[in-house]
Amino acid sequence: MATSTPAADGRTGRTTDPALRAPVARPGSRLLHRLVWLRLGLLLSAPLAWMLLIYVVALAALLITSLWSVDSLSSEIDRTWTLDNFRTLVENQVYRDVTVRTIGVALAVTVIDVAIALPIAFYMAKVASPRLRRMLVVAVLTPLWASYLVKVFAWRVVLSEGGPAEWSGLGSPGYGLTAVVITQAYIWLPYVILPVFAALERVPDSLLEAAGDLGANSGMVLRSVVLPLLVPGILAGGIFAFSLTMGDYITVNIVGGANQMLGNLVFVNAGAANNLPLAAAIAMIPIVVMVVLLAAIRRTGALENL
Amino acid sequence: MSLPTGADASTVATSGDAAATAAISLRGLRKQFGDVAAVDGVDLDIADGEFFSMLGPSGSGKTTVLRLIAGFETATAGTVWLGGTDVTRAAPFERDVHTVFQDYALFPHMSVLDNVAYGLRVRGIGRKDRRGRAEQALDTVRLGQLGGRRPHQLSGGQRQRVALARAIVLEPRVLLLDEPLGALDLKLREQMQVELKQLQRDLGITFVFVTHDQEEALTLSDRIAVFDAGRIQQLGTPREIYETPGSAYVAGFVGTTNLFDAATSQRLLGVRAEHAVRPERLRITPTSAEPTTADEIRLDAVVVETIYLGTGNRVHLRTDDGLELVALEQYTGSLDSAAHRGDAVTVRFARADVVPLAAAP
Amino acid sequence: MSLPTGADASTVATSGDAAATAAISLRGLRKQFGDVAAVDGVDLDIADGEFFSMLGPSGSGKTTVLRLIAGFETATAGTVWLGGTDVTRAAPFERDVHTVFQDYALFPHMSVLDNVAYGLRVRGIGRKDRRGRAEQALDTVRLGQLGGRRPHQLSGGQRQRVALARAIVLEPRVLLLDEPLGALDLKLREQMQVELKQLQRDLGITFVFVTHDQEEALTLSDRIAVFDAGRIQQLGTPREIYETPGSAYVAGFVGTTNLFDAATSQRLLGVRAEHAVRPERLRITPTSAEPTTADEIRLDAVVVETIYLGTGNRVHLRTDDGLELVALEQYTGSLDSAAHRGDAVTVRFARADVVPLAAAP
Amino acid sequence: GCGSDEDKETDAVEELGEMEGQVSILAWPGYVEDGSNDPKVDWVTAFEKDTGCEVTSKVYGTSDEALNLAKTGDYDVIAASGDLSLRLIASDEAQEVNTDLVPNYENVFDFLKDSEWNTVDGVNYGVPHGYGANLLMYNEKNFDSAPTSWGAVFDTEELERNKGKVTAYDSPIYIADAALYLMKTQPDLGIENPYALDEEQLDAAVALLKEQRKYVGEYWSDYLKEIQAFETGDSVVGTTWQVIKNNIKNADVQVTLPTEGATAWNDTWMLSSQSENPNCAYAWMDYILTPKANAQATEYFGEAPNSPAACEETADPNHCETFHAGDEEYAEQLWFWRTPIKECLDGRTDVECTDYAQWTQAWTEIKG
Amino acid sequence: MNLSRTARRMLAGLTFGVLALIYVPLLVVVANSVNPSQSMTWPLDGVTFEWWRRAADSVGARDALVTSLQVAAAATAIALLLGTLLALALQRYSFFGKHSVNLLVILPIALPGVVTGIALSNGFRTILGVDLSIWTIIIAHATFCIVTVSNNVQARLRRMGTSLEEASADLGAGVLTTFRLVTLPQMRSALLAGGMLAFALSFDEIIVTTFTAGNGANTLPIWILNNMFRPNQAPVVNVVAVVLIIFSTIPVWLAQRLSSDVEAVR
Ligand SMILES: Nc1ncnc2c1ncn2[C@@H]1O[C@H](COP(=O)(O)OP(=O)(O)OP(=O)(O)O)[C@@H](O)[C@H]1O
Ligand SMILES: Nc1ncnc2c1ncn2[C@@H]1O[C@H](COP(=O)(O)OP(=O)(O)OP(=O)(O)O)[C@@H](O)[C@H]1O
Ligand SMILES: NCCCCNCCCN
Ligand SMILES: [Mg+2]
Ligand SMILES: [Mg+2]
Repeated sequence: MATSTPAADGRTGRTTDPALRAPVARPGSRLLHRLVWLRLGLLLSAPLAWMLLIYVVALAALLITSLWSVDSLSSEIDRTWTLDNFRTLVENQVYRDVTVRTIGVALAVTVIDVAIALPIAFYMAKVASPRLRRMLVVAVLTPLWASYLVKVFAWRVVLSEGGPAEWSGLGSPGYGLTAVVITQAYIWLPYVILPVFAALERVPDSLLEAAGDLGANSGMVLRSVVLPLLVPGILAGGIFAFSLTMGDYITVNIVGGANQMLGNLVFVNAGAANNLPLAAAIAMIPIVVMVVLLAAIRRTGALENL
Repeated sequence: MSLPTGADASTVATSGDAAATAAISLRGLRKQFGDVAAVDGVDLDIADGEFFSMLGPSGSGKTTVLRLIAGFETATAGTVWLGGTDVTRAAPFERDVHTVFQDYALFPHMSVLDNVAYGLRVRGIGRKDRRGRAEQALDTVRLGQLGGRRPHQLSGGQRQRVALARAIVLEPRVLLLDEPLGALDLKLREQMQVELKQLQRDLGITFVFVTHDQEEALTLSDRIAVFDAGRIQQLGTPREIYETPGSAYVAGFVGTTNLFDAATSQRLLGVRAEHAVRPERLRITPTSAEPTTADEIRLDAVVVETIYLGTGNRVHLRTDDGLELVALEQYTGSLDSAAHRGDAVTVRFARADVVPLAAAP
Repeated sequence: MSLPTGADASTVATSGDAAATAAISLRGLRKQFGDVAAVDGVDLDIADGEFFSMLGPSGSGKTTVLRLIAGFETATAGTVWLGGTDVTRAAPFERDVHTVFQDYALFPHMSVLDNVAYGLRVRGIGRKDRRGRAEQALDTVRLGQLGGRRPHQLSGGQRQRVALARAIVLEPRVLLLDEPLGALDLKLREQMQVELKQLQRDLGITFVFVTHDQEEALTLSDRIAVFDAGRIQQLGTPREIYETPGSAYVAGFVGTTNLFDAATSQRLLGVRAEHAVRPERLRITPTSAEPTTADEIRLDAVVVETIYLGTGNRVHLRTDDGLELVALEQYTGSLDSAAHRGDAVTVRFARADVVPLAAAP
Repeated sequence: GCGSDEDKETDAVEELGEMEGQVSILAWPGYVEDGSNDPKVDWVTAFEKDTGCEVTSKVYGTSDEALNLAKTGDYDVIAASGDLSLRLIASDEAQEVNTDLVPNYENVFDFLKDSEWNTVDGVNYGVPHGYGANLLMYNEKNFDSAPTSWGAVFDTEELERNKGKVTAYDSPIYIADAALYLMKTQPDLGIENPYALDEEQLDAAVALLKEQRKYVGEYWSDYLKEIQAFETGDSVVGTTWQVIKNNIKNADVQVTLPTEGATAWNDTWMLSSQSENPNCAYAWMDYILTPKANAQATEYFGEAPNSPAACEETADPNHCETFHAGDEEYAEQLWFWRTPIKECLDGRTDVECTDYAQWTQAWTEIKG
Repeated sequence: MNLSRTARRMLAGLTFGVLALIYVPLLVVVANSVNPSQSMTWPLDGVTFEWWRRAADSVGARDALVTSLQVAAAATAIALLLGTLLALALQRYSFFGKHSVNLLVILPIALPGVVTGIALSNGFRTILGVDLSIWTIIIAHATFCIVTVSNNVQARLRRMGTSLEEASADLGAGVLTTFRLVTLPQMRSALLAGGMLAFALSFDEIIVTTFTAGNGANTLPIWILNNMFRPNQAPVVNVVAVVLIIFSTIPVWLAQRLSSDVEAVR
């Protein structure tokens, strides 16, 4: 059987422009190409060094500081190991109360924001025309630029006695935890809408159509198809609202009436009372809450949507 | 619509009666997207149990017609009848048709079984009952074992079958399939074609099948509608479409063809109108091997290229007066082609095999 | 590698000499991904100017071989020679081969012209010079006017030609094409096949072409390697592959075939070994229409299904002793198939048309 | 005394040298205005022109925050209220000030000189700025007759009718206000000085405040919040500063110095022990004591100036009268903020007093 | 999706209703910027442009704005650089500890600002021994902004796949040339989106800034905070906020347009 040899009819003599044959890449490129670990090292070293040297070290130092105490008169840190700060946290009812209150407020804010963000994001991503969608995104993003403090003070005005809320006939809850929840929900809403919107944009229309085609009405489509697919986006937005609320101490000062939250305790002890060790110990509460939450959520893939 | 061919009869034969009895009837259906008339006046009756294909190039409106039938789009004008009921304004979930989407649209967060059971679930059928039926549907598409997997753990062909199972579990009278085989590779595609056809016949479901693969359409369908620019160009059985194309457009789109323009036809046939002849009707013989009969046309030509196809050879020819022809040499007992690159040959074909085309619309 | 067929000779004929002169030589090439041996010992010489195709099912390692040649993957074992140089460890940008990707991988942020000029630009060729050459390359693929467009403004076929122009502007000696036609619809695909073949012949470039479409491979190639599970199952010209398949696997993969297992062969031919016969070699006649000759095998069968193909009919048959057969009725002057569903017929084929297969590896 | 250790003793500078060309100041908002917030409010530019010392300044919201900032050593001069000054001294953040090098010190009201909150063991650590009292503010409409006692915010009966509309200063130092009330109303507790509370006394004050907490609508620490709350009626009674009252347009809001007296603050300009620009720092301390500058700064902030001469310079001729500047009789009823420390400030040696850290902890618990 | 007309109407109503509510507090701010009362009370006492005049003269506000822009720009630049490097490493390579690194970059944004604030402030001063300054603000902000860039770029790289980069190498481009000519342009809209978010986060951050700002480093939020504690300044703050809202629509709109243009080209 003939092993076919393709015709070599003069083609082999083809000449090509030497400029095209010359090696193009510089030796550095060649080295980079060959050494994968070198490339990875170059990419990873700067960001990793930044995070480790600046952030991890700082957090570790904070943890260590929480095991120290402060000398009351000189206000100097006394570097002998002690669990006193944690004992204080455990023994005093007030820390438990504040922790529960803070988590409660953060949860309420998260739930409200998600509940509001879902239909809005849905309207933006799946109902509005592309042009309207773009305008809505701008409308949602713009309030981010009115300073946080100004917005909180505006809420103080809105909720004041005889203020716009009462004036409009809706009534005002007055200053207190409800006001904190409303204000914080307001402030972080855009940060929740955005990831939910992004997640919705990634859900192909055909899935919704398929569900309708199979006999599901709109409510069922939302419940059985849209919502499960949005979980990562919802979690991403939820983490944002939750953690930002949990760390806030300014809103509660302005509209929170006589209440205090964990952020206030950390702030007062670190910034004011100059008891950094106690502040560090209190800070461990939100750190533990967040780390547990993040670890639980990591598997859902939500962390990539922040 | 003014196609003079016999095949056209079925396009025009649309009475109120037909709408009442056909599985699907479309009347004066139009869909406008801004300036574009995606569907531009379609009248069509599809009979119960028919395997009906819509064939046409990209953008010709096939998907839009399907979406109008399924209820994902609202018609700009015209009506859609399903089993004798006007459903033009009904929501998708109110229509007794189901769609197999080109991208399958399987729910990624559900197992295969849950995907298949979805339609039963939204109908409020109990967990156990729907499980049983879903498993049975999966068996039908020979995926009985894979119910526990997630869609992303399946191959393209398997996904396609899940999409099918998800639709047939609801025992619809009509199934709409939008290029369901488009994403598969050739070998798998051929297998799936056979399975689809079998399924359709076994279940007795009306299939409305969208494809732009003419071979697929010819192989599978009871009838074919060839679309162009939002209109049906020709409607007929595969054979009618292939052998008596109503226009140059259809002749060119379905299968390979040798087209003769009016001038050439005048010269060869003495008729000043477009004609076409299929490559397999051309025979290649040594120059002037036989005398010409009155029934036969004979042209001297040179072989430009001979391409081995396995089942035969495709021979590209150029006649002495510059006409380009393609002939299909089929296996007829001998392995070797008579035509080698550069050979001078004679091409012959029966006058009867040359079909007249309507003037292009 | 121990295929006993003649075609196999070329697989084995790998001397150091061949490696020095061939456009591409692969020796003992292996690529392991975790547990999977994607390429499992491939030896291959591809001559200068050859149109070489790699054919095989999904996951058989075709792409991986191509990527090993291009340098996107590093071989686990074995060597890659290009034009006599060992490039096994060289970076892609150091290799004088270029790739046309299945998804074309055109740079979406550059105009068509800039895409084509890209390789010249990174070689430091001046703006004017590269513009000229890029335009020339675009002319070659008949896209001269579209240089200013962005890739997303092109149709699939046009994109494919841009990808081609982008590679050929660098005047490579070898072009690697990974299913370049896979994303096109059938009609366009047929057109592009012809263009590719012409271009390859005109430029005299070695093409290494990956496809899983057997028809495409048969049509275009000088030689074909049929892959399975990371190995070359058979290597040969289209005709060798089609007409003397080395194994049941190859026979089944390339074209449709009727396979006889050892027992059946024993019964029909008196030889206890696998055999195959192509559907177009089967003839269908009315029952016992003619007497049997010694050279012919004759089986009584029932027609299960007749499928109209345009150029002929595919007839599925079941013999009285349960053997399933496919016959291809080609156009031979008459339009109508002799075989109708349910007919009792006789199937005949020449003993010479039944080819023995090697035992499956 | 409350002591810096002997070995850490700081000696004041004997004479001044060259100006360094810059000085960094840490102060309450409104103390160091250079016109950047309001071009009409500017006394820094003149100083810079006179001395060539360029001023950078940072403001703080509470004394405690200031302590933290002072410790960074970034500041040459610090304006410290009485609850901060002793802590700065104790932690060696402040150094002795040689008042001879501050010519304008002469002008200062005598009763403000060498006060307990800036002079320790006879060593002076700073010069006074202005002062003010923590007064009782109320909305007439909510009272049958004008309240005259802190009972308005501590007596349960009184509190009951303004439930949810009571306000108080948001700082541990507010415990002293409760202690002052107890000092007058419950002599059995033996409180002699509201800043010197033993544990029992602190507990009593805390109990009183916890009771008050039930009626408090909100605590305040910045003007704006309290002004707004009294304007709108969200708050109707509580502690205040005179300046806040002055800014309230609502005519029903009145202010009084209750019969029990009141806590008060007097701020001291202190010199950082880490100062790198002592000459400019001295120059600043002298400058801010000039009648003109002191008048501008104290009037802008809303407190009493520190000298009769400054009272001559105020834009509002009634400013000193309104703020009772130089009114010694009035000043006698004031308990100026001091830092509570373990060593009782009232001279008791038989018990240990509660320190600021304990007050802080207690304040956290009071707010709950 | 195929929703009933009523459902569409309800969704639209809800969306526009909430959006309207979102703008109510902002209207209050606008109203108060012309309210003669200096304590932001309701209803308005009248109309005055005194505060606008004063704001126009406020060097402090202008300086703070400049500082904020500088801080946000620098923090964003650092975040863009580090976030991109990180995204490339995480998306294009597999290595030990990859998931921990991923979690690590999320922490600064997920932990409450007050925690991040005291940790960094303490870290800067006691461990690194650096004085707080504008640079410490920038570093702190960059730390919690890295993740917004990194996540956006990772998502883009994931969608982009490797074929464009391979095509570039195939055509002869070296590693860096490929990055410059192909990868970077492809990431443009992702960088824009991530950068915008980073900029916004930094520009409005107050808590972390409070703890990490050095003497003289006044960002706009800090200036606003301080001025809320000054007599007579609150209305000027409102003016500044109104101006911010008005001017912010320009970059927001531009970014929207730009990224969707890029998106269309993809
Ligand atoms: N939602 C839409 N908005 C605007 N134009 C549309 C829309 N859907 C389809 N079209 C246009 O209508 C025409 C018909 O589109 P359709 O999708 O029905 O074609 P098709 O025959 O299915 O093509 P393909 O083979 O590419 O799927 C096209 O010109 C298309 O651009
Ligand atoms: N990067 C990779 N990591 C792990 N496994 C891989 C990788 N690339 C390919 N493989 C595996 O190697 C085998 C060969 O893959 P390859 O892509 O070469 O097949 P192919 O013949 O090109 O298939 P197709 O026709 O589907 O393109 C497959 O089993 C595939 O799953
Ligand atoms: N609008 C202010 C946004 C503040 C976000 N801060 C995030 C920091 C969390 N550590
Ligand atoms: Mg379509
Ligand atoms: Mg492949």
